[in-house]
Amino acid sequence: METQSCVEVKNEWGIVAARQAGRSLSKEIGFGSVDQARITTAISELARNIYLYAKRGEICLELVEKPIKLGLRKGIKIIAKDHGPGIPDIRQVMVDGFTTSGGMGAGLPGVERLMDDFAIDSQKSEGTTVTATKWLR
Amino acid sequence: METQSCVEVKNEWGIVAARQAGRSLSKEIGFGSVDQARITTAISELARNIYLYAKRGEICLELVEKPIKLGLRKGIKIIAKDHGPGIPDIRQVMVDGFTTSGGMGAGLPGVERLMDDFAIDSQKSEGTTVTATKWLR
Amino acid sequence: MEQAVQHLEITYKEIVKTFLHRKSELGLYEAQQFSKVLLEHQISPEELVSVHRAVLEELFPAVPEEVIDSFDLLLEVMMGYGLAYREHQSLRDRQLKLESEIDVAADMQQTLLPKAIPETDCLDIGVISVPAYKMSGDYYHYIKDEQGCVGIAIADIIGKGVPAALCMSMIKYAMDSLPEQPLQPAALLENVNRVVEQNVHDSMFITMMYGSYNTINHEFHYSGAGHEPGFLYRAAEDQFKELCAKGIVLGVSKKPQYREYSKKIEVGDFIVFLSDGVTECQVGDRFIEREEIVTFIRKYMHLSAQELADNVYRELASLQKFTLRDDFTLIIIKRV
Amino acid sequence: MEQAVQHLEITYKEIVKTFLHRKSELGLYEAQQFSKVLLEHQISPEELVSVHRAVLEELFPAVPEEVIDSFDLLLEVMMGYGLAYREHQSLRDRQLKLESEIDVAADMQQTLLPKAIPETDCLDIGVISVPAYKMSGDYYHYIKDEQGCVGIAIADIIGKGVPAALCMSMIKYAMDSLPEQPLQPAALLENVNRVVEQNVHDSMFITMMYGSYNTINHEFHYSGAGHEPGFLYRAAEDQFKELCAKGIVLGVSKKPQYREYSKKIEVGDFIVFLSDGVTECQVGDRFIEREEIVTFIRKYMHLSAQELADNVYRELASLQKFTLRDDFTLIIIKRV
Ligand SMILES: [Mn+2]
Ligand SMILES: [Mn+2]
Ligand SMILES: [Mn+2]
Ligand SMILES: [Mn+2]
Repeated sequence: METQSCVEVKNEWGIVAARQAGRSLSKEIGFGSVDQARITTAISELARNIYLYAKRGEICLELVEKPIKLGLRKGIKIIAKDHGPGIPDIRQVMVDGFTTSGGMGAGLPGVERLMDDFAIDSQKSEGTTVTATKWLR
Repeated sequence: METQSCVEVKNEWGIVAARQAGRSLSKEIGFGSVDQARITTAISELARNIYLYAKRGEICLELVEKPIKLGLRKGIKIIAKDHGPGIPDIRQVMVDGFTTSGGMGAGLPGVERLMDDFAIDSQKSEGTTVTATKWLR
Repeated sequence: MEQAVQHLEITYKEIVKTFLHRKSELGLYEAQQFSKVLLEHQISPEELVSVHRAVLEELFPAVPEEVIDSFDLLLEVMMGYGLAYREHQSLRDRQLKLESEIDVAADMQQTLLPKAIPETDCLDIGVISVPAYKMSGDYYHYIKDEQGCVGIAIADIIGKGVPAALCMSMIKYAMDSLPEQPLQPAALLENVNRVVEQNVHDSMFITMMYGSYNTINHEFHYSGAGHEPGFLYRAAEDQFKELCAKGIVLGVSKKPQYREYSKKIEVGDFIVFLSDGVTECQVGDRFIEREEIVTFIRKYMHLSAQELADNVYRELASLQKFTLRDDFTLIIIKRV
Repeated sequence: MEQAVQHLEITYKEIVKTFLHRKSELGLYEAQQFSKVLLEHQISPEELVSVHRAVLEELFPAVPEEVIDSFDLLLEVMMGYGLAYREHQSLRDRQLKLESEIDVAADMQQTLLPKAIPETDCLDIGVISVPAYKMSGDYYHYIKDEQGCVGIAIADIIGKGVPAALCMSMIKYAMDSLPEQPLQPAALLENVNRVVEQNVHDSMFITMMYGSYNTINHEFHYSGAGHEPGFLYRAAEDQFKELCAKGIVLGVSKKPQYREYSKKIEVGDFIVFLSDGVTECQVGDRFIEREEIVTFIRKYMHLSAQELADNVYRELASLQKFTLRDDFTLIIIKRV
């Protein structure tokens, strides 16, 4: 739970480093190769969003657990934080965002679809924090 | 032009035979493997439509040509004919048909998207004729 | 889900084995059917790539590692399509919801149109009104008063779809709020213009034609607000005349003056009101001419007014392959 | 297109070569970026499979023929996704068109709402009305007459989206066609009911509340038609009271009788009108309680009526993560 590791994102190398960290951790946790690719894609989209629109920020990854009927379920939590311009209309982005439409936050609906839990908090000119979790099945 | 060949469709063997004929002819005409697969898929959808909703009918294939700036352009024309119940509302099928929605004519918008030219003529309780052509590029 | 994928892997392995053994079209047909099963189970395409790799590894243990590794890359590229596929599913859900909303609204809209054709001894009236899409921006209405006059209104909102439909409902309420006593065509248009001018968005314009048929002296008075001209068929001369009525479209001017025209209608004559969706029918690259409409009307004019309208619609719709580009309204008023 | 594919094949081959050489995350990142390029060029996924096969054949000429042949099968299965992908493109075009239609209609709908709050010496009025989606089924209106009365109407069409919006426009025209002289709340609802009853689809119901504030004697008369109760804040007791008005919803009964209630309003008191979108706010698995709304109102009631309304909306919207399940309308009428 305390094993949060963060990667700074300020250029494309940061994106690749965040992807690498995500792929390793998800493999460690026990995700299959398709889910590893999905988690990595989600991280990639979030990191690219930071790089393109906030210039810099960080991606933190965490092994998380929640109790289920028999024991614990493991998962991976991605936290993407920046102090960029913020997303003016979250409703708009989440409803109208198309994979290929481009623009700030365009990848967010895709991230939501790839992960199990998704939350976003954005304040104008204070930045954006996206939290997304995928649980091991 | 006169080389129309027809395959009777009254069971799944007929569907396979129509596909086979379409793949051979499209290969002969010079289509690449992806286009061959597309043409075959279109034939398959049309043949399945006949088999499922009209019980029997036929798929005819033709090498066609049209003049272009420099010489002739070759193409393949598929004619799917049946004397089944007909499609009550063509507009409905063509606009609302989703690939996976099932039902009579559900595959038709897909066929239209796979081919270059597409026409449909259906009269209630007289049957349906679909004509679709793909041109070699 | 995991189980479903495992099960699919076994099925796919069998399909691959059979296909590689015989290389027959049957195997490819099975593959296509399998593809439908995948879509039904909403399996993403990246999942398919992963299954394909696993099957290859099992069937060909000797395959170079690099070939197997290349699937990591294919899978990664396929993720983009996987996202598009997921987006497709949610878009479809949203679209289905929106479409069913529009279905209900279109249904409501139908209730705004008159339910019955006014009955008189001397008139045979037929009407057909078909929206280009589900909701219509065309409107028509009948008013029958105690003085033996039958009023016929046709209106076309410039624009289509939902906004036009919203606007069309306003015309209906504008007509409903008219004073109780019958109005002459010009006065009626002036009244409706006032409501439209006050309530309608600046980007919306409405054309309208209103005629009042006096069933006692068989005079037909009419006025128009920028609307597509109709036709008047003269039985004595066996000729079609244009039924023009000049006037500014509704909603533009605060106090427009509409001119009133009148014609004496004889037995066997008939009046045609239409919206520009009838005349601006596109066939291939060209628009149909008004003369061609007349040809179609002539072809069916021996029939009742309703049959005449229905048949002209059928002909024009079929010419356009049942894809109307504009809302289509055709009203036939025959003196019998 | 052919050229584009050839060009992509070269790019893809480079990506594959680099990746297989180094097996690094960078290669996979490049693959993802490449996937975006493919989508931009609207390349179908079956095309990608074919390119992958061609690249493998080139890079590994020794690969068993059967492995290469297996791609025929993968391509065939991918065709299903190819179809879904094409469908997605056309669905998206249609969706964009539909959405832009609805944007225009929503814009038109905004013009149906009052542009300004009536100005009086003794009242501070604030309002916020936000549709759950683009078009609203909530309606509000003010009427100020010469006798110093300010009328405030709030209505909610049961249902949402396009049909509700169509219906909402009718309420607007019904209000417009009211007689010129001011009506008492009960008589006004009876009048509006008549229009609704005649024009509205059987599946539509409308709830409404109407109150008339007399700015001379500070009496507030109100009647309700099945509408969500409001609140009355009493400054003297520092307490919120329910503002209930019993009555049948509009459009059900031909001749309903509405009861009229009245309250004397003191300085510092305020009236809250709302639609059930305010109270039926869902947070996680539970609905928010009316008491919680009161808590929010209390938190901001030292502010102006408009700021009070805006802040309560912001709090409730944020609780629901900006996804409203119903249209939201809140009106605050403060005696100052
Ligand atoms: Mn129109
Ligand atoms: Mn028109
Ligand atoms: Mn409502
Ligand atoms: Mn409501």
